[in-house]
Amino acid sequence: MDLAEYRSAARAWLAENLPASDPKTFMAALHDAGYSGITWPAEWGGQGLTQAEERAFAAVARDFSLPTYVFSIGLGMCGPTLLDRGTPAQKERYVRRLLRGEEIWCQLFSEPGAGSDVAGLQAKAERVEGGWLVNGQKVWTSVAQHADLGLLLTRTNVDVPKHKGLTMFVVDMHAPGVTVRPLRDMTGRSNFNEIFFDDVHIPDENRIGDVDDGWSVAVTTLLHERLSISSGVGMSGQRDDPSSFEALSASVDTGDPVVRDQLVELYVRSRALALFNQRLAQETKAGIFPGARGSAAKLLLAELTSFGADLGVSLAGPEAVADGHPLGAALALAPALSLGGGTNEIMRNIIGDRVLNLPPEPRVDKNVPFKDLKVNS
Amino acid sequence: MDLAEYRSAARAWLAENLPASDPKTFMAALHDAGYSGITWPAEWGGQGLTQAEERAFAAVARDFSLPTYVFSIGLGMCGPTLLDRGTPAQKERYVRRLLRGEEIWCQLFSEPGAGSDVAGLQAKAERVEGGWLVNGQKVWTSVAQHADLGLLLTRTNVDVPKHKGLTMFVVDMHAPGVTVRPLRDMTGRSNFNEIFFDDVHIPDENRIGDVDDGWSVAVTTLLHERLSISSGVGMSGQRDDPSSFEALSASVDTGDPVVRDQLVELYVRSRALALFNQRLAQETKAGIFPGARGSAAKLLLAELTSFGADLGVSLAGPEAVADGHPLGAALALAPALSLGGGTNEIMRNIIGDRVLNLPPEPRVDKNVPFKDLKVNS
Amino acid sequence: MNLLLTGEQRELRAAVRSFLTTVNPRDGYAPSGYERLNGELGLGGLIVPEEYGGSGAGHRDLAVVLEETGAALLPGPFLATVFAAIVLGELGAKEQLAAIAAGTPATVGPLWGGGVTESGGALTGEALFVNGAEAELVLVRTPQGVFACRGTASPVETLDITRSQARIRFDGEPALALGELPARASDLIAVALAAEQLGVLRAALAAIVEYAKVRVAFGRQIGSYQGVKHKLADLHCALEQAESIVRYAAWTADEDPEELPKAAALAQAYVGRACFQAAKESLLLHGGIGFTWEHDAHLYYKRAKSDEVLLGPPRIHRAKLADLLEL
Amino acid sequence: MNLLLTGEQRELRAAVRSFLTTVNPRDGYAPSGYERLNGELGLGGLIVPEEYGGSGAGHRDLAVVLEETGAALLPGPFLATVFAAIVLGELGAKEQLAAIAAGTPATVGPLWGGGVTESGGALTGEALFVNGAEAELVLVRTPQGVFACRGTASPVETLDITRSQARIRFDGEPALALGELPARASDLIAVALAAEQLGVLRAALAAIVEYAKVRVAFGRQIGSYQGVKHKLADLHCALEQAESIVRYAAWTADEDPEELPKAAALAQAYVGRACFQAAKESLLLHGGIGFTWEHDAHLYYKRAKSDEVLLGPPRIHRAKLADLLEL
Repeated sequence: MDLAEYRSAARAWLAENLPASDPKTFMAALHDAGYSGITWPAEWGGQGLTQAEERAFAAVARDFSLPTYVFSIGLGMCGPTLLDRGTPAQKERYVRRLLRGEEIWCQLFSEPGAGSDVAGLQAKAERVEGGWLVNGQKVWTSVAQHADLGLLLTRTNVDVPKHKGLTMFVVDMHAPGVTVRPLRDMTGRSNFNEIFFDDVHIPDENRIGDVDDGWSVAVTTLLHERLSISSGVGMSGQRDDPSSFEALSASVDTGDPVVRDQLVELYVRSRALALFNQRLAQETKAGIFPGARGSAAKLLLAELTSFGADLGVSLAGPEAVADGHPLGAALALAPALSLGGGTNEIMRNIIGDRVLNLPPEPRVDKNVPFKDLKVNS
Repeated sequence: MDLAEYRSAARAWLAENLPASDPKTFMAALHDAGYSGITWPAEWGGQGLTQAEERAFAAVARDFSLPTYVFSIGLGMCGPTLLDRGTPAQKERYVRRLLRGEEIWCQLFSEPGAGSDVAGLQAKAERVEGGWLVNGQKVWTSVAQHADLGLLLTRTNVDVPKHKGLTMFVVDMHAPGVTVRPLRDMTGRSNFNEIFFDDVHIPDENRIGDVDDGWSVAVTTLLHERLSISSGVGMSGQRDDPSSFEALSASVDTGDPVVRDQLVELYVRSRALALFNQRLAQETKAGIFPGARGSAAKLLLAELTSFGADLGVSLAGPEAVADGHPLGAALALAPALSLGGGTNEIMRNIIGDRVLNLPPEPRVDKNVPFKDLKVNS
Repeated sequence: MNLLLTGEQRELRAAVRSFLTTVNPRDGYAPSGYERLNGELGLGGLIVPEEYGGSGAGHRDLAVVLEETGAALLPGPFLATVFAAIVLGELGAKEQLAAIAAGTPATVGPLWGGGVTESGGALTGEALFVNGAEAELVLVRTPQGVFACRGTASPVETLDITRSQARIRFDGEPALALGELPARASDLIAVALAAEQLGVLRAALAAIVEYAKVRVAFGRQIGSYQGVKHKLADLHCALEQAESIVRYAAWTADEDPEELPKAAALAQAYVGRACFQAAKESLLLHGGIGFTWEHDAHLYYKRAKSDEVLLGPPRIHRAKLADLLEL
Repeated sequence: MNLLLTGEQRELRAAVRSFLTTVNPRDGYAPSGYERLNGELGLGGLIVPEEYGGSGAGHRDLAVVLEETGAALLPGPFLATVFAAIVLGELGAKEQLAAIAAGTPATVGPLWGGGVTESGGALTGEALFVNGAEAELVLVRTPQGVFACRGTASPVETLDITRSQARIRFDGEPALALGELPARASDLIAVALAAEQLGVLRAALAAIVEYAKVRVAFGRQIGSYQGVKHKLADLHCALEQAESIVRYAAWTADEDPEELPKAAALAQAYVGRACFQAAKESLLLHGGIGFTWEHDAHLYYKRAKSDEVLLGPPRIHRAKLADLLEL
């Protein structure tokens, strides 16, 4: 089957199966039809096809609305991590069910005291009879309220430097001692959760990678996270954004030349980023891996979003901050893009260190045992 | 004599003695009249008066053009350093002649390899029979081509951390082995000099402060430098600046509302800084010492100057970069303000560390013997 | 021209600041707190002339107070009442000024745009009013002048939860004519708002400066990184300039009526922008915690933006400057 | 749409870059160097159709070359000749195109404003021409159309010492009418200039990135400080966007004439500004050495600014965008 046929078959299938009654039922049907895990190994439930098919399906899917949000963490981060670092038994146990939507996954790395500095986390796992006992708190966890399983990074050794005393587990989110609490954010809604672990028991067979080698597993996960963010940035969603150039030039009075000039500025910045993203996509297609350059796209998107929302409210005036006006809502949501997936400062560090190869900061936390390190209380 | 009388006497004297035929003659007359070293101790040739008289004279002098540029380093930095740290013999030898303009001074701290990091300098002074032998290079030295004497900071010990192995001297600029070379800068003119020291002998009686304690002397000098820069910033010179709001709104076509809006931006920034400087001046008058807050005024002036020159050329278009247009010249000179007297980055460090009391950077150069330190070759 | 606070103003500031430490910006309008504010501290009638029961203070004193209420994000109709007092003062409306000095919460609106008209002594239309639901005295701007009139107020959802607004509807209610609004009143309102914005700026910056001293990442306090430190240094520069402008604008309000219009537009053009920038950077540099509902960072961010557009799209202040500068 | 370089374009870039390593931007116009440039590398007639002796290359190829000549700050009439070739190509002026392909240095002007008018086949007036003193073929824009005409050239002092300009005076010299200037020619010139600016941006950034790796302050390389690193990261972001825009604009020049006007205005609006910002930051972050005449930092700074205003005050590109976007 050539790509054109593949595409039209996919389109036909989606047209027939959408809208779906229920996300889990849809996911199972998607897997049965061969569109879940397109590039994943057939051995574990994937389709064993190439990036070409995956891209073709993604392009077609963009015209539909797929109810797959609750599976996105599993598909984008946890699954790829299991494929890279799981044992055969773990892959057997988890991957197919993940692809079929039978189990929903979340990712448990960030803590209140460890944001940009993920490896500074403090949730601890202690060895006990038959496994591990986990205590601590995680935060900024998407879809945790729906999740059956979580990829959990814990501290197992405080006598070594911080990166060297972490261990990764799969945790049953329904286990006793796991509490999920919605976290209300500045938009007034709860887009994320806090998770509390109180003497939660995890069998040792749920460990991913070696004891104290969890950081190398986490790096795999974070790499997949960054790829799944940067591949999406700036490519879509413009139409629904009230602070996009298109929406603003339709909604504000452009009689004033100064207003027109500010809209031109928004246009210029938007086009600049859109074209950069297109170039990155073309490079990826041509086999040139964007790597850390994706961080530039992420940083630019965060800044553009902030700029657009600010400009939109300023142009619209007092009405934009009352009555739940979409521009006010956009302003309240804008910081999310600058904070999630790495702050603007972290992005600039990545670009400086890994794209421009500038010398690193002196590290005060590299060779200090974790117990002696300055951390947040 | 009350201040009003003091002021009118000063005005009368300046009106009578200006324009002057020759800077040195004028300086001697100024001293004879009692207007040189107004707050300096009478014992060493000053007038022993208060800040009030000094400010009164400065206010009057602003309406005249005094030919005192070549004495400015001596009066602003070297003299105050001698008063603070010199021996009675040194004060006797130097201060009165400095105040009378009989000897012109320059300041020799910066080196090609030690700019922001002055204490990283490498020009070395070695003990010899009857004194010291100096070898090395200095740069960014104003008025050196006219100078009789220089305040010279040298390295005398490489086995201790960098701040602890420096010694300060007075050097005879006419001594054998001293070469002054004008340094052409990006404006095409030579506003500064490079100075080469080749086996220059300095008697030990010319040492200011203890051996290896030169950094504490230099700190005194730099404090006086910053005061003399920040007390002047933004207070005058606007009229002659082709990129000032006043000049630009007279010279460019303001028919375009976007141009008007850009001029408004320049006006807003200019007024913001001018009012801040006025507030600092009022505080100083009221006995509140601005301290490190002066660095904010210096940083803002550098950025405003750069903004104005850039805007001016952009508004004027192609003609501004041809035929020695004043706006092009302003653009070429603008970086001087961001580089001289501490770069923008150094100013931000000072504000962060000393005004906001933020924690310092980890210092890798604090406890390392100079000979083991990473320096510029 | 004097840009420094007097000793009395410092005392006033300390008293207000001390009072405001008990305020929680999320609590909404607390009439009992306002009783103390108006009574013991005498802030309600601060700029009302003494002959009408006020303190007869100047706009420099008012600016000192508004900087503090801004920094504390004081909820309730304090600013709205100040705006009303300014309008009434310029109109010389004795009776209403006396009411304000006696503690009556008031408002004036709409602050931007129109919506209400007068005909035959009655008002018709609808518009947004800051604290419109809490105000007992409502001043209405119409093309026919300013009127006092109670309409039907319906609170609206606001981005800034610390400052309520209401849409007030007028269906032919009889209205008391107070006269034409003098241009000076708009300028004084702009200066008063700038003083509040200065307080918001200062508080937002102070919050992140303190946090940067204690929050640790990669083994050291985040304030030790130049990426954070230099941003905070720039915001400090903005704060210094904003304070200078507010002191100057308040001085012109008291002492130099001819310069007031330019100073007022300058204050809105500079301070409004600087305040939002500081609140935004403060929120972002707080990291994830700054994005939570429980943390106050978003309250400053939203107040800053709401203030910036309170009198209309910010470009109007720049356009006014362009006119006044005869560009 | 394709925003990537082809293999051939990479080879072209490598060849040009290798040739340009011998260029010193302070040396001024070196006809012998241009002989090699036009001969061996065939760059003079790059976009001249093959039938007139050129290489018949597209604007994407031209952009690749201009990025390199910009990065090297190549002195002499290369860009001016490209501009002339663009105008002649759009006018279909065969004879002159052949001259350019044969290596004749040319220019077109004035690029902004007027100054020269035609009457009875003769030109009168005066205007600025890029490399006007070196050009043998001078194309003159007048309200009556484009003419070829030699006037009297007097070199003028330029801020950018790597690119000479001359004021050319016409005192009734007879002129050859070439026709009305098509709007497309101005767009193509804007794209070509943006490609040069991309090269200047890239080179200015590369210079400071390299310096930041070796220059030491307070015991460590300055590039390890976030104050420097984060600025360079932002400039890298600008570079990525500028490159994307130039590739796109050059693509529209070759493939999408309808989108060209918008793309050309976008390229000038974004790349011109980004280029000057990068050159300025590069100079400042070099510290004192960047302020010296001997260091090249000021050459980039001055070229960047001169390029930004070469086609007129930069606001004209934004105004054009506003029109094209029907705002």
